[in-house]
Amino acid sequence: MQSVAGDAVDALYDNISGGVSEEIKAERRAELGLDKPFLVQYANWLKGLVQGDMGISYLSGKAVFPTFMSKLPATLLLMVSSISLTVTVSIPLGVLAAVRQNRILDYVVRGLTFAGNSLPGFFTSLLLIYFFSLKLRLLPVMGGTISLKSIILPTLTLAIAMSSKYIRQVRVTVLEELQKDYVTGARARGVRESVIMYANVLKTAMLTIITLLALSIGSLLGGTAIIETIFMWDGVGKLAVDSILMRDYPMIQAYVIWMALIYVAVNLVTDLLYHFLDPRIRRAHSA
Amino acid sequence: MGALLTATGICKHYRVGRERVHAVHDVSLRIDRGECVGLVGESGCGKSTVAGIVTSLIQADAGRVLLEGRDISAGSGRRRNVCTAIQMVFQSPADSFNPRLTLGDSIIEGLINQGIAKQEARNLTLEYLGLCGLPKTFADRYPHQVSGGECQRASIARAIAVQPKLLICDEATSALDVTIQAQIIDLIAKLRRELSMSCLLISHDIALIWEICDRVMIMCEGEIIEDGIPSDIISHPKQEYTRSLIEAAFLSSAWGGCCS
Amino acid sequence: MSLAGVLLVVSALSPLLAPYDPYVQDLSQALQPPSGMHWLGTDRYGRDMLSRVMVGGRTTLYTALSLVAVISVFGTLVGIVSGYKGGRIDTFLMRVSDIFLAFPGMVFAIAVAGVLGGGLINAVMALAFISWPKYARLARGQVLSIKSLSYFSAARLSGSGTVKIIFRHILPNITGIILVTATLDIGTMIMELAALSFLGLGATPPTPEWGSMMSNGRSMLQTSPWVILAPGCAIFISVVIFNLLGDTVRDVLDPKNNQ
Amino acid sequence: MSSVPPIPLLEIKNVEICYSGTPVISELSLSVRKGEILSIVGESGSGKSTLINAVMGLLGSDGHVSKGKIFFKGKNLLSLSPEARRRTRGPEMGMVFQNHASSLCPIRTIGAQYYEAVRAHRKINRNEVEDMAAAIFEGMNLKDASRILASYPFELSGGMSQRVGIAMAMLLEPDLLLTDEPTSALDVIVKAMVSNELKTLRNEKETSIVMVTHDIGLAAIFSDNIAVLNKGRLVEYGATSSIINDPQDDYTRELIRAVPRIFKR
Amino acid sequence: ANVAAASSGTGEAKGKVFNYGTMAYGVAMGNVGVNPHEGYSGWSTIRYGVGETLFKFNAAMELEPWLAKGYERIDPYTIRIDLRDDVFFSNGEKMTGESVKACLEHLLAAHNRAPKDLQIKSITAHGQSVTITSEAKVPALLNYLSDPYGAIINMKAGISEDKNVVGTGPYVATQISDTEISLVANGQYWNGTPKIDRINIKSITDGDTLTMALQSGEIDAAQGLPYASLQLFRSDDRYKINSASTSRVYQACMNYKSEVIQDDAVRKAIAMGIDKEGFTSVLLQGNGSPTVGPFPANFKFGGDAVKGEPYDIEGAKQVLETAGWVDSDGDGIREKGGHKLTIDWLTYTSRQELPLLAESVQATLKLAGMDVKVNATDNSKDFLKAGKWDVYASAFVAAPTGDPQYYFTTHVVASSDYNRGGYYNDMVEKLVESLGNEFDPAKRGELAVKISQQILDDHAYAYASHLKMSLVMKEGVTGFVAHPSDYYEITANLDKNE
Ligand SMILES: Nc1ncnc2c1ncn2[C@@H]1O[C@H](COP(=O)(O)OP(=O)(O)OP(=O)(O)O)[C@@H](O)[C@H]1O
Ligand SMILES: Nc1ncnc2c1ncn2[C@@H]1O[C@H](COP(=O)(O)OP(=O)(O)OP(=O)(O)O)[C@@H](O)[C@H]1O
Ligand SMILES: [Mg+2]
Ligand SMILES: [Mg+2]
Ligand code: NI
Repeated sequence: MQSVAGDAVDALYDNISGGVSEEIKAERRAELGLDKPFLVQYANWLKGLVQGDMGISYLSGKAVFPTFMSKLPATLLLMVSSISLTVTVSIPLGVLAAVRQNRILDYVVRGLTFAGNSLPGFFTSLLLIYFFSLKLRLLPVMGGTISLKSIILPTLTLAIAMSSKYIRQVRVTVLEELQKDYVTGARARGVRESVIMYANVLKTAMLTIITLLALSIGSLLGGTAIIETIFMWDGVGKLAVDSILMRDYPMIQAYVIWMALIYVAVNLVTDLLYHFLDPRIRRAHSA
Repeated sequence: MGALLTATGICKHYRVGRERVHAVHDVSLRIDRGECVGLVGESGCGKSTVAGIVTSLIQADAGRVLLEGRDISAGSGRRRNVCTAIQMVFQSPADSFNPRLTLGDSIIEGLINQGIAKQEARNLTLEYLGLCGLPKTFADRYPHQVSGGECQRASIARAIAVQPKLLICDEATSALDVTIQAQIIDLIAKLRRELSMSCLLISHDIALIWEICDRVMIMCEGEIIEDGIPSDIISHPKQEYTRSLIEAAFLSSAWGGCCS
Repeated sequence: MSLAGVLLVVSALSPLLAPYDPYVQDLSQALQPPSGMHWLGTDRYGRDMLSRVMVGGRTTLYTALSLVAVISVFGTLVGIVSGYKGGRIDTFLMRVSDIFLAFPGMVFAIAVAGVLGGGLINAVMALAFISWPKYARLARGQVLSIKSLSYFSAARLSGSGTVKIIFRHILPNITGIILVTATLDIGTMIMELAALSFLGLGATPPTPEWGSMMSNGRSMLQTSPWVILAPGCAIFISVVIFNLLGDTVRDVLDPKNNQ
Repeated sequence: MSSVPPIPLLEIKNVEICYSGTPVISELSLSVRKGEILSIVGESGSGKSTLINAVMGLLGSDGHVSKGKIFFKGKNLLSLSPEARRRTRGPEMGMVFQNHASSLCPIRTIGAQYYEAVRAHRKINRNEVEDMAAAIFEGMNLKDASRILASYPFELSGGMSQRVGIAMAMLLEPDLLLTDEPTSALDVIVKAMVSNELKTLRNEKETSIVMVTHDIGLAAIFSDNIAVLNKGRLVEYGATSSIINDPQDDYTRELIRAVPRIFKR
Repeated sequence: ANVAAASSGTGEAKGKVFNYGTMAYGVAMGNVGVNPHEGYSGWSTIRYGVGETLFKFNAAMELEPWLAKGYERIDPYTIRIDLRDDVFFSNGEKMTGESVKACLEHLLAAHNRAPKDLQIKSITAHGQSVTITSEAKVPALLNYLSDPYGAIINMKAGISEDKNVVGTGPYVATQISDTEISLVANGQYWNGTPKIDRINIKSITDGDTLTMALQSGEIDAAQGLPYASLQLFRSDDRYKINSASTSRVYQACMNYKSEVIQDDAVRKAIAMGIDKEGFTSVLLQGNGSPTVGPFPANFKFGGDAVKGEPYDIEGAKQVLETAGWVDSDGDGIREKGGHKLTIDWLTYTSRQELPLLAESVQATLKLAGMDVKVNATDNSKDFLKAGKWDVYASAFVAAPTGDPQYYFTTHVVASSDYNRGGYYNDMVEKLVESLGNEFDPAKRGELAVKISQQILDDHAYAYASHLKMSLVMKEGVTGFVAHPSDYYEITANLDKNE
């Protein structure tokens, strides 16, 4: 990656006021080891990594790992809150839209999801801030300090985008499932529609939805970046954007590695969950 | 008559919860060309599983299946050899049709795979549907639009349309009333004569098996416990299970008989 | 269906239909609100928004469409093959897709742009690289459950080869969810392209493109809202149209619904 | 079965049922008393399943009852609200599907679905349900109840899932049990056991049973009345003995003639 | 740091609180913390009123004493600076010659730019004065000392873990993070009484968030608002705006290594094709001033002191026509010798104004028959290195210390770091050299004009405009003034009444 773009020293010194002589830059590069050939830099970095040292941020001069770790909880918090909101909103709404297929409620819900799906994150957040903070004066614009109030807007922003996807996905999967014979079977046994829906249909539909949800955790990890920047949410997303713009490679690498780790972990959990939920697959494997 | 199909030492286990189910346990069987073999046994004794293994749709835990001397066991990578040489009528006909295809399209598919031209394949499809007692219009229906028996007949039509060397019927006539059942049995008998097609009939209808099979195999708890010509088995059942089966069959036919 | 057609045709013909040259600046006319002369107002360079939105549709729609088409087709096929074949092929393909998925999109896009340079094509490629596995995963899950159904066995018995089974028996039964995902993705991709052009990796100025028009105009939401609302509405309308199209196609494909 | 209650439990009056506009059942009237067993026989495709699905109110999106009335316990089912209808299913009428295997949710265990179905109508704990199920299984020659309850539908053989379906309907002890070819996948021994179980249910709980079957032999020994359907019409309807011994319709005669063909050779 | 700890606990809810949102603080700006001896953190020290320098700039960017009383230049290499007698650090200690010496010595030892700028050989302290001896002639020594890194801090109190220091300013930092600084009033401030009790500096890097935070009242003042938002506040009398022209200039550097650009006519035509008026008034929405040369009008050697090409498309056409660039195939783009007149205009996006300039120029030059291909990318460095460009547009603070020499030594001398186009002119080289030996400000100004004029005559650079920097605040805020140097923001005068 490092061979790719300009280096951090350039980026930093050009960002600020005037400019800095190449001499000073060279010195700083030497300090950071950026003057060495790319492969040497890379080898050094790998060596550090093996020893559990992810290097030092070019930008702040602080060790990458603790910096990253100190920001991770904020992002995870935001992720968890937005995913929970998404799940709690989209499953009932998706089911409702499916049950009321082609009736007013369905159209309304679908219309909303279209809107949610065609709003860029930054725009949603602007609208939310505009209404909740400027017009209604209910919530703070910024999430500088983590509190119940400050997490609402960023969570909403992320959840709106995600829910509008999931509502549609849930709706379709549920519609598909509702046509299966076992639904008729359960009806014949007099099982309540809600039980049919939640214990049978949703459980089956969940298989698909969980796949999607796990996938979106990946994109959510990246997607929080813009939102974090807008709401001044001090998490890894914002850190990543800053680092990318400033070519702070140790930071970016740490970010990539960690995201990959988290992602792999999430995937693993999904696979297990999938196994757990779908007996057809579970039993097939253990036979 | 040479052997069309031989299976040796096939085994299949499933795990349900913590228990191990021996669905099929060390079963060997042989079907000759033109022969009609019946497979009878209590429900859950492993008949469908044997059928699945023979058609290599289920991968056996052990054992080999040879079709005309070639290994076609699932997992041997040779499944395509079987192609349409073995056909099966599934026990649950409704599930065996792709819900997004019309019955006609599902049937045509096998014919086209044999290299038959489209138009001709369509004609054949209609013809076989007719032979199974279904009007032409059924070719354009979807599986959910037909009755259980109609679906089963379509399933039979699909199996015989490609003129397989071996036809496996897993309860192929269970959803049919006697008149149509008779029609189907006649059809199969005719195909056997004309194409020297072999048959493996899985059925609970002992009367039917006795009527048309050259040989009967009795299965019990995953094993074949008896194998012989029907009349022998009826008159000299070797196993306790066989005996009770035959008695029950007599009894039920007696009910029918007493009323007429 | 026809709406989508109209949309595509209009954007294809937009250079002929647009009332003004979308590239001509007139700083004295900058940021004019919508009027009889400029139906959607003008942007900060004094260019006619209507013309830019129309011409921008061509770039945006065709890029997003082809992008989604490519990733959904490719991803779905990979997923089907993976689920169908199972075993080692499955493991291999899924690990490969994991690798792509685990890449944070932005980093990857910047890397691609660094190697190949900026520009729309490269941005699209970068997006394609990281988006296809989604479809692969989705398709694989669906295939696994279809595999347990007996019509799948029946199809194998009828002697159909892998390809035929995939196209006739598996694909039609999973198109519903794939199609919905894909139509949803059209909107998403427009958004992602916007994010990339914001970083200078997408469409190059002055080429009009909805996403970048939106992100460039975002600070004017309160002062000159039309600058952001015009492309925003365009995106909304196309998202709606394509989603409806997706739903329609799905319903048409479903035999239980087409009575 | 000699006492005749004043109102029949189920009364079907001049019903016409259409799929997408084409009638498949027309001008059909039937009634079932409390404790009566009615067999419906008829050619494949003659509308048997359609009829009992209509009684259950599960015709699907294509089909609907276009004419006539269906009374259950004096109420016209066709004019009930969906929720009221749901309440009748289960404790009041139960059903065994022709397509038994797919009428169960593929990813939940049999046990869970049993519990759920019983739970929908009365308060009961899971062990009780399983014990009840095990008792019924016993009578149907389903060994190893715990294994079956822990199984998923796809893990059962055809005959097993059919019995599981029957047991599920019986578990709810409905007043009216509609069964669509309940014994098609069963061997003779089991078939006898199952029909005995059904009979016991009728004798003990006065359950009315409507059974669709192709097995006229079974119908003959099992039912009080027989209805013969042909091409959507009721061609014969009456007490079992009179129909079996003195069939009026050609089709019926043919059916009966086909039965005792066993051991011809 | 000790003081900080002591005062942070008290007065939580009491007193006036001022919330300030700024784009200019943060890791990406390299100015986290208030330790002036590290990178650009000195800007934060000065801006947020924690520390002060010996001299400061006035509105005309001329030096005035601040912590110093005055100075005396003893010879070209030696200067004596007299310090005020009434200045105390926020921990109560008095500022003396010794403490200034300690601070500057630490600066020289720790900072990366200072030693090279100042070229100090030795420092001696006597009572309330320090004497500085340089290694070379450094005419701009005092200017450099007025750079934020020259903020005087108490070295005895040291520099804390979180980059906090003890300075002489009206406010004391209590808490410092990457995104926020909390300040409390310095009760012992020497130059008046701070009127606000607590100040929170918040880094807000998103323009819209900043705008809305100001609108919602979460902050009292904002720095770095997008232009569109400025418009919003300008028309709202609940807010007021204070602006100052800075020396940040938008310039276009011509690449002499490129064949088309070597053509004088092309460079001239480009210079004539920049609509500076339109760019500043419309695209920057008035937040800048069109310029001819590199220095703004508030400098003696800036503004009208030099002459350049006016915006004149017809003239540009003429120039190109005469030089043989004609549009022979009628596609609106001129050709010569079979080559189309295509210009690769390289720029970057991290300065929001640059893409605007690029698009504006693209449109105007099209009128003159030039095809401008804009490459606005954050990877501009790579393209620069690869030489794949004709014109490179960038933003640059031309005179951060009020002195012209800096711009010339960084941009026009053949060996300079930012002379990316490889511009070379013998006369310019000589003039810049003499600038290095000249101490008289007036004469330095004259030299600066000459050099600038020569650059313009050669069309080596074209200048579009200087940026105005604006502070937007609630109506009740007083004493909050934008400064051309961009150094001074929070002072003891800052007050707010609601
Ligand atoms: N959804 C549908 N759309 C159109 N026609 C249908 C539909 N479902 C069933 N039919 C037709 O209605 C008729 C009656 O079907 P029904 O399922 O009631 O037959 P059945 O008597 O149960 O037959 P079997 O014994 O074969 O199950 C059949 O001819 C069938 O093709
Ligand atoms: N996929 C599976 N997973 C676990 N157990 C299975 C599976 N398929 C079948 N079995 C078990 O294997 C045994 C044999 O089943 P099989 O379907 O072969 O029976 P069958 O002889 O066809 O019975 P029937 O006449 O009832 O159809 C049964 O006990 C069944 O529960
Ligand atoms: Mg079976
Ligand atoms: Mg039926
Ligand atoms: Ni075994």
